[in-house]
Amino acid sequence: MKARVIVTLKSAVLDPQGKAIEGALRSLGVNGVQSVRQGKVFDVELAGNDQATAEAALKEACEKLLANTVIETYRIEFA
Amino acid sequence: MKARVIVTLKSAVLDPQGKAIEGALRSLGVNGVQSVRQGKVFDVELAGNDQATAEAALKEACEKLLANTVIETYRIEFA
Amino acid sequence: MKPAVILFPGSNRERDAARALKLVAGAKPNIVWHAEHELPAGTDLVVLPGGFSYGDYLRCGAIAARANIMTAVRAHAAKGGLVLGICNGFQILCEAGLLPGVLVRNARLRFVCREVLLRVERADTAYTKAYRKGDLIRIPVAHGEGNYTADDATIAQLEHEGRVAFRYARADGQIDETDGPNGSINGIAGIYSEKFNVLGMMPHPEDYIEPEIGPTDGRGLFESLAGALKAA
Amino acid sequence: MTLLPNTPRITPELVAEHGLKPEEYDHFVKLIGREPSITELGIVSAMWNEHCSYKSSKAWLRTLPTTGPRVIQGPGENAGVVDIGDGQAVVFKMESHNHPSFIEPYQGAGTGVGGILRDVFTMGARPIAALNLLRFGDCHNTRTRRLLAGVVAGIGGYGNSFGVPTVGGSVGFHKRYNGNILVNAMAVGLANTNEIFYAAATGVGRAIVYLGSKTGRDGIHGATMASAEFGADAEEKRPTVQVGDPFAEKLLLEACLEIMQKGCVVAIQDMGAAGLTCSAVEMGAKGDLGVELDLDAVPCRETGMSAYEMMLSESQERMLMVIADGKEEEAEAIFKKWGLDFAIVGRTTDTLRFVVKHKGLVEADLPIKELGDEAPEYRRPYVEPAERPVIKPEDVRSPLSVADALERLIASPDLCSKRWVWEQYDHLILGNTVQRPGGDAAVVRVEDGPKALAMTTDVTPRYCEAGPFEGGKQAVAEAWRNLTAVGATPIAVTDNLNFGNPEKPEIMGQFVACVKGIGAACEALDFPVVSGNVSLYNETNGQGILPTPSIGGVGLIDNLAETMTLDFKASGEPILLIGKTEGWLGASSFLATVCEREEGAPPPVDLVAEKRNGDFVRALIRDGIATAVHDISDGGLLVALAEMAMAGHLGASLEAPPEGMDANAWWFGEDQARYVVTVPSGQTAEVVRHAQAAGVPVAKIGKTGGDRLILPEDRSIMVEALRDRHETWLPIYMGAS
Ligand SMILES: Nc1ncnc2c1ncn2[C@@H]1O[C@H](COP(=O)(O)OP(=O)(O)O)[C@@H](O)[C@H]1O
Ligand SMILES: [Mg+2]
Repeated sequence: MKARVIVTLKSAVLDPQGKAIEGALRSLGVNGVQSVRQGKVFDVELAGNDQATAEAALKEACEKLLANTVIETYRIEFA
Repeated sequence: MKARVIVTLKSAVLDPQGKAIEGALRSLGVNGVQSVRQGKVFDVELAGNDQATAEAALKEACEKLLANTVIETYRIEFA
Repeated sequence: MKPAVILFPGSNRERDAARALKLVAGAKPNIVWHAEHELPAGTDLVVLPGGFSYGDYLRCGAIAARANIMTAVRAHAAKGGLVLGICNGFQILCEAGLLPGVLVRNARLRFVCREVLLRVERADTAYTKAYRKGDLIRIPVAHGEGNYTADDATIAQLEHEGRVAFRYARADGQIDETDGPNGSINGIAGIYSEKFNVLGMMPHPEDYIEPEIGPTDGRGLFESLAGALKAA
Repeated sequence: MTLLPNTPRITPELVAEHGLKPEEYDHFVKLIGREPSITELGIVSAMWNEHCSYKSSKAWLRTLPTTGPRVIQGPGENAGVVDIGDGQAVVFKMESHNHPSFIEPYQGAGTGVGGILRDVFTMGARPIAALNLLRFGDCHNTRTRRLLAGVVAGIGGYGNSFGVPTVGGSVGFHKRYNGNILVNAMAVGLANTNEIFYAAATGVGRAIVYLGSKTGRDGIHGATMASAEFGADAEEKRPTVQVGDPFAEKLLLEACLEIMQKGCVVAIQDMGAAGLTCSAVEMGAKGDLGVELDLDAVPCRETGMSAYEMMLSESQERMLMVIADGKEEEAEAIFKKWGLDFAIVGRTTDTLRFVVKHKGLVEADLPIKELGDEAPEYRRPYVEPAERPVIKPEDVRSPLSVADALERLIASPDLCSKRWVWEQYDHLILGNTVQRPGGDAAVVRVEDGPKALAMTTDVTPRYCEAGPFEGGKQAVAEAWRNLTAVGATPIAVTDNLNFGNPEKPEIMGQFVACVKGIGAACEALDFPVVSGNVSLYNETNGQGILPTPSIGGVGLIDNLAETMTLDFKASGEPILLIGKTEGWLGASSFLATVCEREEGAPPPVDLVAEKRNGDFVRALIRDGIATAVHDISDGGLLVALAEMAMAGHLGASLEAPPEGMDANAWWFGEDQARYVVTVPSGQTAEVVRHAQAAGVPVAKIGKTGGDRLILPEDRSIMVEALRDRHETWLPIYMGAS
């Protein structure tokens, strides 16, 4: 089964990349963009069909590796 | 208004990061993960309330900056 | 002294580190493969060298921090053993939880390779006895993600406990926060663990050791280690 | 095994899509005696396209001097090999990745670096340095900033992660590159002379092994794209860009060097353009052997790949090897340890056929030698480039004073400091970088010394456009001069010939004249060409780039204590000008940047004077007399002096031009074969005597000291203010929105 993990910076953490993109969009003349925060997405393919098992595995993956909880938070989504 | 842009590598394009993460999860003993592809997510705050205008601005942002459509595809989502 | 330099896939300054240990400290370092479970018997210094372990994929140092050998490195550190992480090694130490905080993208969003001035914050540790407190030393940096950050409480604690090892400084000795190479909080270039046995630093002292090549201010760090481990 | 069914049928459209001319296709059909399969068509299109076959350039490349007492391997292998004594050799080559970098600057430039590094370590050498030569469009062009940012980040991203210091290069701008930027990457490696590895397979029945990353559908038709003129349909060709994996390449390097050292390797070839096809054919053809591939064994990262796709994939970080008998297991264990794929995908045969099998079918069965030997070769028609008039100093009216002109030049896109670029490259890793970017040539220590290698990349496209023959000579002479200025003996060059569409006689004329110029200079300067690359069809909508034959030069320093830098060292030292100054302003930087005129014949290069003057300067360095040396190139004498002052944070007072010499011509003329040298005071007379004895023109033109450049008939300029202008142009440009 397929799942998506989204890892984003905690809101208190500075995001210079997002800031740079804001600036670049402005100078490219893209209108209306007020702020941008950049994060990561992981599209994961898992064995089996049980959502609970998959969710447990992904939670473990996030805690152990995919997110650095010092600065990041994560969310797990199923299609 | 808030929107989320997700930029992922086209499926035929090599994703060295995803490959490295797969390997790491396997050796950490996380079960059931078969494949991982990494992408980027941009959480964007936009002026105004008109979804069509916002979508047009984001589309422009993607084409001009956020994605290189040579190797990436993008998706725009509204909450 | 009996150093072990850990080799992860993608490490690339392991030779530089081993050369510095040999030339300055007269040591014969063991190169230890990441998949090993044990450090060579008698290891008294572990060096995590610079480079791009696992290509810096996911986050710098994240995957290497979970390698087999890191369990042994953790045990070594817990016993008070010396662990030096340079550049990618510093990132690995943070990811492994052996040092607090995290290194994020340089404020200017670009990789930077240049010489910086470092202010030596204390000269009473195993790594810095050959320097004097307040010395300004010339050392190169070469990294894309050396911007040290942590929550306010952690920073306050580091400062309170005197655990900042080096700061980026200007020629007048003042901290260089705006013009520094990466935007680190308080100009932090390197920090110690609580017991001062673990040091993580972004700059590369191992590349400034030979007069034929350039400045030699990096020697002090390896001389200090040689002294500390001979005395022990 | 069944012979392949002929689907789809080969139509003229399909042939054209593969970039083959009808007569080329007919020749191929005659060669094999039947209609080819689609896989065979793919194979021959890859082998016979411009990029792999050099069909337009081969005849001219053969005219270059390629041998010499030090040359172990000239052109024809993955990289050139030159003896540097003590059983050691330097291995180097330069290659372009122009088109991919225009489309996807980060990945395009990165994979360019990856490709050239692979060429070097395929020969058994450990890469010790990388360089590059970059050309971008006009700085006012809307795309230039992002292309520059992306290319530089891509070069750094790959080289830094791989772990090779990027120690030098060249960056320039011109509107003629608006639609076609140039990304030429050079790699330099070190090997033992008795452990060089080649592509030629030996022995029948030996295992052919596939190593490295898995095969995907990357860059299929990439090789064709690299030779196809850009049109409005560039979008369509887009998906042919590959993503690089420097991490995998680093592992590949370590694994390859390890199995080479263990004696496992009989022959080795990297998979570059047209991947498996070119590498397998080359291994067999060079070794006079047939090759049989079984594609079922090829590690793939995507499902359902056809034979055609596998044969043409340009996935990066892959190698092909012939393994020594009985060493398969040992080699496999080493590759597995590094986490890389290892698969036996074929055997050498005695049939001289190139046979490709897939899922029980023979997808290709071709005569292997003919794939290379029978590739078309053209003597394309060309016209001699028109001569441009010589511009005399009195024909040049400057809108600026000498001091103002210097300030303008030093902060112009071409002459400003490129620190913003090279600080993004790790130039210190490996701990052997003696001279960093910013000087005349990079100097890299060889292992623990005392030997060192000097390296540089050069070309002045302005001159090549104005006079291709002199321009070709000048590119070589400038590289030779840069190596000389750091105290090295120039030993060999690699080149990268970037031109427009060779089917146009004017472009072909530029190409021919440049190659002749390069050949003449290499001959005269004992500077053989040992490797290189040709990039043609650099045109968009009919507009070609400036002719740009990049030269990568390598020099040897016996003792690194005898190297020299360009910065003024001490106050009160006499400044000497070596070489003759006529005041040549035609095609100069001054004329282009200050007077906004791109006109006139380029400065002639007197190769005899070049050698004599350079040998004299090198001797001054070796004898420990010179205290600073800088060659004079773009911008002329005053720019050279300013660069020495800025590097040394030390001023100078300068004497007036000689009687009767026009001031602009004196200060900004670009006469060749010249250097600025400082010597300790008191040594001037001695040096002048020696110079005169050697027939080398020399003149004392000033003295170092103070914090400003004091010009005789103009205001003086603070060195630090000049430095500020010089250093800030590029960062401001790149930071500006
Ligand atoms: N301009 C040139 N001058 C000298 N040698 C050249 C030139 N262009 C190509 N060569 C040589 O031709 C051979 C094939 O080059 P190329 O196709 O670029 O190699 P690869 O397949 O390794 O990329 C190499 O040996 C190269 O050194
Ligand atoms: Mg090659």
